[in-house]
Amino acid sequence: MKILKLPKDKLDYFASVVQQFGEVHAPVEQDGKYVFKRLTRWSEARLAYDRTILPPKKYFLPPKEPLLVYRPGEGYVAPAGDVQHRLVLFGVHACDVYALNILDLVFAGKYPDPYYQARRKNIAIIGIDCVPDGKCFCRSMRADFVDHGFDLFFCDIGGHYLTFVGSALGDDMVLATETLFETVSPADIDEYKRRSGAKHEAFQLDVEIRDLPEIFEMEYGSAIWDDLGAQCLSCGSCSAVCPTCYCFDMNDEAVLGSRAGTRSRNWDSCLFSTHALVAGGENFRESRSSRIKFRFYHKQRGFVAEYGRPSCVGCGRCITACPVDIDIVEVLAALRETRHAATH
Amino acid sequence: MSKPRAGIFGLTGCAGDQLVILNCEDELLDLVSLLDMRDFLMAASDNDTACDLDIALVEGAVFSRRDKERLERIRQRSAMLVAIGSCAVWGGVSAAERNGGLAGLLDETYGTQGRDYDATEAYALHQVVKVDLKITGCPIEKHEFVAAVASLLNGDPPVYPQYPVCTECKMRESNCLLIEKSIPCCGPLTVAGCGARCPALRIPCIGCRGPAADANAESARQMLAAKGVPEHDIRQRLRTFAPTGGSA
Amino acid sequence: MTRTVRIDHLARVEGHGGVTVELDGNDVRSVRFDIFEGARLLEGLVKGRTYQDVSSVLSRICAICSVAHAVTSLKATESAFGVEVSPQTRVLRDLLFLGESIESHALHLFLLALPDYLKYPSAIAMAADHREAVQLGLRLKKLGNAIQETVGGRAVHPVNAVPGGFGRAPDTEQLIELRRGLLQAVTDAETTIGIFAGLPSAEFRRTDTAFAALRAPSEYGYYDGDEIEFLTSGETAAYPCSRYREFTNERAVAHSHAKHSMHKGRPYMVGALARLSLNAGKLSGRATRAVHLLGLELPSCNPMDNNKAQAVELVSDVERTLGIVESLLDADIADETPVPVVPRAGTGTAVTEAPRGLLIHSYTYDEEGRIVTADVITPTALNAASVEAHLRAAALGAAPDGDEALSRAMEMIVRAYDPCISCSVHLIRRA
Amino acid sequence: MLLHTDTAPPLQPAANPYQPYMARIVRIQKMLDDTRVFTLRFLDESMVRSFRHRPGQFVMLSIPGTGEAPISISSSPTRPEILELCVRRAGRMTSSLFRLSTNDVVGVRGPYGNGFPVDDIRGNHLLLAAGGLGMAPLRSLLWYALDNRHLFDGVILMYGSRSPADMLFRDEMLSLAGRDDVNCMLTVDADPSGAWTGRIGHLPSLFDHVTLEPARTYAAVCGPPVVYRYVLERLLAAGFSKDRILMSLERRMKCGIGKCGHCSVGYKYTCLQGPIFTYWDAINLPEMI
Ligand SMILES: Cc1cc2nc3c(=O)[nH]c(=O)nc-3n(C[C@H](O)[C@H](O)[C@H](O)COP(=O)(O)OP(=O)(O)OC[C@H]3O[C@@H](n4cnc5c(N)ncnc54)[C@H](O)[C@@H]3O)c2cc1C
Ligand code: SF4
Ligand code: SF4
Ligand code: SF4
Repeated sequence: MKILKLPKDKLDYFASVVQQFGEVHAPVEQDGKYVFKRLTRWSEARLAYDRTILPPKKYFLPPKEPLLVYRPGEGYVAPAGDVQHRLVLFGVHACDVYALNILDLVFAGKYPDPYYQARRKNIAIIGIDCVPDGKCFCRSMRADFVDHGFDLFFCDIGGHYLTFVGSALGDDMVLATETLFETVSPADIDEYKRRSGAKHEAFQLDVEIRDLPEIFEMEYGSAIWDDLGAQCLSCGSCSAVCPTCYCFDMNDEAVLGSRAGTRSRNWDSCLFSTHALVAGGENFRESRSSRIKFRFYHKQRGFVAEYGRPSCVGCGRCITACPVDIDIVEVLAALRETRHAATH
Repeated sequence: MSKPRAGIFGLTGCAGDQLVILNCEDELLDLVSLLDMRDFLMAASDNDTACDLDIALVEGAVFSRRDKERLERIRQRSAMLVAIGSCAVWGGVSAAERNGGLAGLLDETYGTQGRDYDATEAYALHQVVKVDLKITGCPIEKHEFVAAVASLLNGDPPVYPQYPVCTECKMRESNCLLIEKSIPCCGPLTVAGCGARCPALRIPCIGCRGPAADANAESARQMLAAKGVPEHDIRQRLRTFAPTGGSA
Repeated sequence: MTRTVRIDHLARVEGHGGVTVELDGNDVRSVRFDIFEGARLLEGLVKGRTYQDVSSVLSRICAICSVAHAVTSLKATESAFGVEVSPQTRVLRDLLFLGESIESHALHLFLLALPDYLKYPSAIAMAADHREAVQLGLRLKKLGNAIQETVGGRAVHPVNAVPGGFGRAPDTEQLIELRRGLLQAVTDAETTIGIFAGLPSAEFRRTDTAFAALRAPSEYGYYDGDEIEFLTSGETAAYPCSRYREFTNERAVAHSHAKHSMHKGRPYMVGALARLSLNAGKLSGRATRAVHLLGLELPSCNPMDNNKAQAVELVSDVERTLGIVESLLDADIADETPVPVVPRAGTGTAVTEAPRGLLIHSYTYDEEGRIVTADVITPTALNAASVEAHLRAAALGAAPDGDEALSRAMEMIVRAYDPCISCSVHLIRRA
Repeated sequence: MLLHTDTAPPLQPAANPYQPYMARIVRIQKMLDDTRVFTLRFLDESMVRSFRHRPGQFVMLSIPGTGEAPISISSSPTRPEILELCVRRAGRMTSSLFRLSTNDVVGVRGPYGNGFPVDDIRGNHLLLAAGGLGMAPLRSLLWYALDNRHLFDGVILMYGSRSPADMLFRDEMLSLAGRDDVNCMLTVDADPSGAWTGRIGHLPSLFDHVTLEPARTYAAVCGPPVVYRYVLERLLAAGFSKDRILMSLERRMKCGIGKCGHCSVGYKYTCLQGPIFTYWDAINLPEMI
């Protein structure tokens, strides 16, 4: 991988050059929290942020998105839409890039999703490293570092950002700024290693994911799920903010006075009582406890079977977004806990 | 296909849902050309008050014998009866805490004369007649109303979200008032469809659309109590717009 | 020979009301403006509720005046707690009232009243021949709604106005968007004057009329002010709103859920015509020209002139709104949060001008900020006695022309008052 | 340096798996009061020729302006050019479909799902056990087997319905009774009409009348939950290995292509790894049955 470094005081200039590659969006502050937003000025960007309310998922799988337009005589046609719109997301954390790599698995496969794919092509990602806080456990989920899925990735090494060039587009960005980037010295590499080690030590949360799938199978009937079901409000916040939750619903809305209409997809959640409901009223996950169990099960067990790793990246968003303090780290710890005296 | 015969009626309420219909300025002329509007007292004076109707849209709740009789009459003449607005769907604001205390409230308000007034306990429409479709909201949302008419003209019931406001609040990426500021917000219990308008304005959801499917009121109550909201206020808040919600 | 002419259920008005006229030959025995809206008892129901919930519950008294109810309620609550809101909040509240006034007047003039003059049963029927006029009305209405949405967060039952201010002030982009609509509305309002100036006049027998309106501090406004001014046969009188009971004198009457108000034993009219009659001097040049174009002589004892008065207010409202939007844009609107509200025991009374006239909210709170008593007096309730006086006069005039003409006269007069019947259902404990 | 512009071509319909192709309803046959068979033919002749499916697969059927839902293909791939869908009126989309007439157009995309593992079944006996509407997905396999009769050893059809009037494709089924290349066993729970000359009794009772060779047989089962319960019992008692029992399962579905998450059970997607599962899969997936 091509690795360079950028003097920190040149970041502003670099950002101004990057505009030619698309509309720049970055975290900005909103009443004490952060959101990815279109910048009107570079000074609005907050690159030292904890986590955004919504992950970058919102750009690739928008909460509500028209998929097809139907007109009598013409059939179903994809709307002109904005999938080709070029954006640059500036300041994406490693876990969020990792989460996109996970979504890539889902939206590729036998039936690649053209809307997602087009956006993935047209939205550039400039990653940035971060300092874990009390809700982060990406280290445990092996998502504290990413080696692909971005165009550029910046790591703070004091006076410079060590810059990983992850794509041809990223290389173009570097080349467009000509002399800004410098070559990396052995001292820079040492500094990177020191900081990376310090970051590794800085995590306050730890989850052991070894044999979690097996534990999930064994604890399928655990009373934990009943307790969680009694607590959970089925509000859907956790899945909305989760960078790897992708369930969606598809609905048609007719144009007044016509059969013409728009078929759109909207975020859905496995926590909703309608998620597994079928015609005639049968509901495969009627109880709230079966639904919250499913969310955890699918992330930590089902996804592993399907794609070889859990779909959680440890970003901590669901912990911050749950009104009744349901905490994935605590749930996983409780599942692992031994509660019975040894029999022999 | 002949145009469906339609009527729009108001029982006791604030007329907000009928006003929302009149507020569909961009669609109004289309709406009235697609429907054969036979009976719409708030907007027309040449109403046919007897004809059979394909669709009756009824706003307001039942608060008097007169309301009850009108509603029953509307039901008789209509193939499909649509409850519009939280009063019609849930009883609405004026139904809260009314039942049981009616005599006292009347006395207090009108003095002894109040006893002669035609006032009854409050009922949501479905408690009196069969309701075919419910469009909730205080008032209803324009886009949900227009979508309902568009669907019904094609013979389909409209599809509305059943999940709570929190999900729409997240879709808008608003800050969470409940979590960040401990402000009692009814978002987790209230059915979405409003686009989480209030939290986007930094104002807590007051539940004007009534409960979401499978709302977990007990857990919400415990959560609010833990944040120090007095039980009395929690109870009132959660029941402001949907006093019939729990039992119906 | 005695007979009864009855309009069972008034059409094209908000809420449920009727008119009953008892005649003996051409002599009018009695005239009753009946209100049979179901009793909603909202003032009773807010008892014990915290101040945070009061405005949103009481705005549900009436959708068409929901801004007026919501904001007047806040004004009363803030007055009880001694809360001073920011100047920007006052301006935004004014704007919110203007939006409601534009929406309400456009709705009434084009969709409810105009069909009367042009002899159509509804605006729907009228649209077939007068599509442009209906579209113009809808455009103005939509603008009024856009203002309410921008400032209040929603057109019906605003959500953004809260104790102490607004949840979130509109941003510059929203204001620029409003300005675009307002520039079109200036022309539309002028056209409205043309339309109403060209209508056949509607004349019924008159009766000497008294008026009451909010004394606005300087401009022709609906929100600011604490005094109520009366104009009775050329004489004026003013009262601070805290003394509103002296002229509300509510009496429950058997045929109606609304109560009747008198000032010194006389009914009085509130609403657009009353405001113009008392505040004509505060109108802008453009609005004053509209008064002349419409041939409106002020004060006017013809209740039908209330329609013209609303048309004048449309001109004035659009102009004032544009002025406010521009000044907010010039001054860079601030992202304010509401001023802190600390409850205390006490009473607060507020008065404002709803589109249909004076609106009074008065509350007593306990020290925790819970309602002890709430009293809401609405324009349609204030107008009820005046409506009956005008109906009686017109009935006397129209009786010889037959029952149909009489009914039509009754309907047109009631409609000219633009009554809002759900509003008028006023329920209060009399001390 | 590369130029990045906004001029990339719009999404190509062919590359869009959400894109339904329009098809005409060429025939509607009433089966039961709430069940009809819709015969569809694509408007586009190249689609007519290129559309190929396996028995047990399904399509996503769109009613313009209303919505979309998964429906099994009831016709056999051996009888191409048309698609037969046997649909029960259950909710919004299906009710809308029932209001359509011949010549109306609908949208179809697919085929989706794994279908029956016909290559594995080849050379074995095939037992089809259908209850009620369960005939809809099995009919495709039935005709596939009959039209490729040489590929299979014995073919046994067991079909049970509530009454003779509730039997789907009744004439077709009765006509099979006379054939000697298939053991067609039909039964009804009851016969209010009195005109039924065949067996009366529940579907599982048919097992009393056959000798099976479990080690060389694949059983394909489809029907309401009771059918699964008792038929599975019989099959296991007969000594069927759990991976020789095939069943078609239903889950809520929105996309049909493994994206929307609704049909996920445990760690499988009904639309991709299903809807045909072995009984072994089924008991190993939580919530599956
Ligand atoms: C693989 C598969 C094959 C099927 N084959 C047939 C068939 O051959 N004939 C037949 O009549 N029915 C079949 N069904 C069931 C059929 O899909 C439902 O009856 C249908 O979705 C009901 O849609 P609706 O809009 O009428 O009902 P509503 O209750 O209004 O459902 C709304 C939406 O929810 C989803 N949904 C609801 N019920 C189901 C369900 N049971 N399965 C999947 N999605 C559902 C759909 O997206 C549907 O559009 C099959 C289902 C699956 C999964
Ligand atoms: S499950 Fe929670 S911690 Fe894991 S990726 Fe999703 S939001 Fe982040
Ligand atoms: S955020 Fe919490 S309460 Fe809401 S659905 Fe998720 S787990 Fe349940
Ligand atoms: S602010 Fe209210 S609606 Fe929004 S997420 Fe929080 S609790 Fe839910």
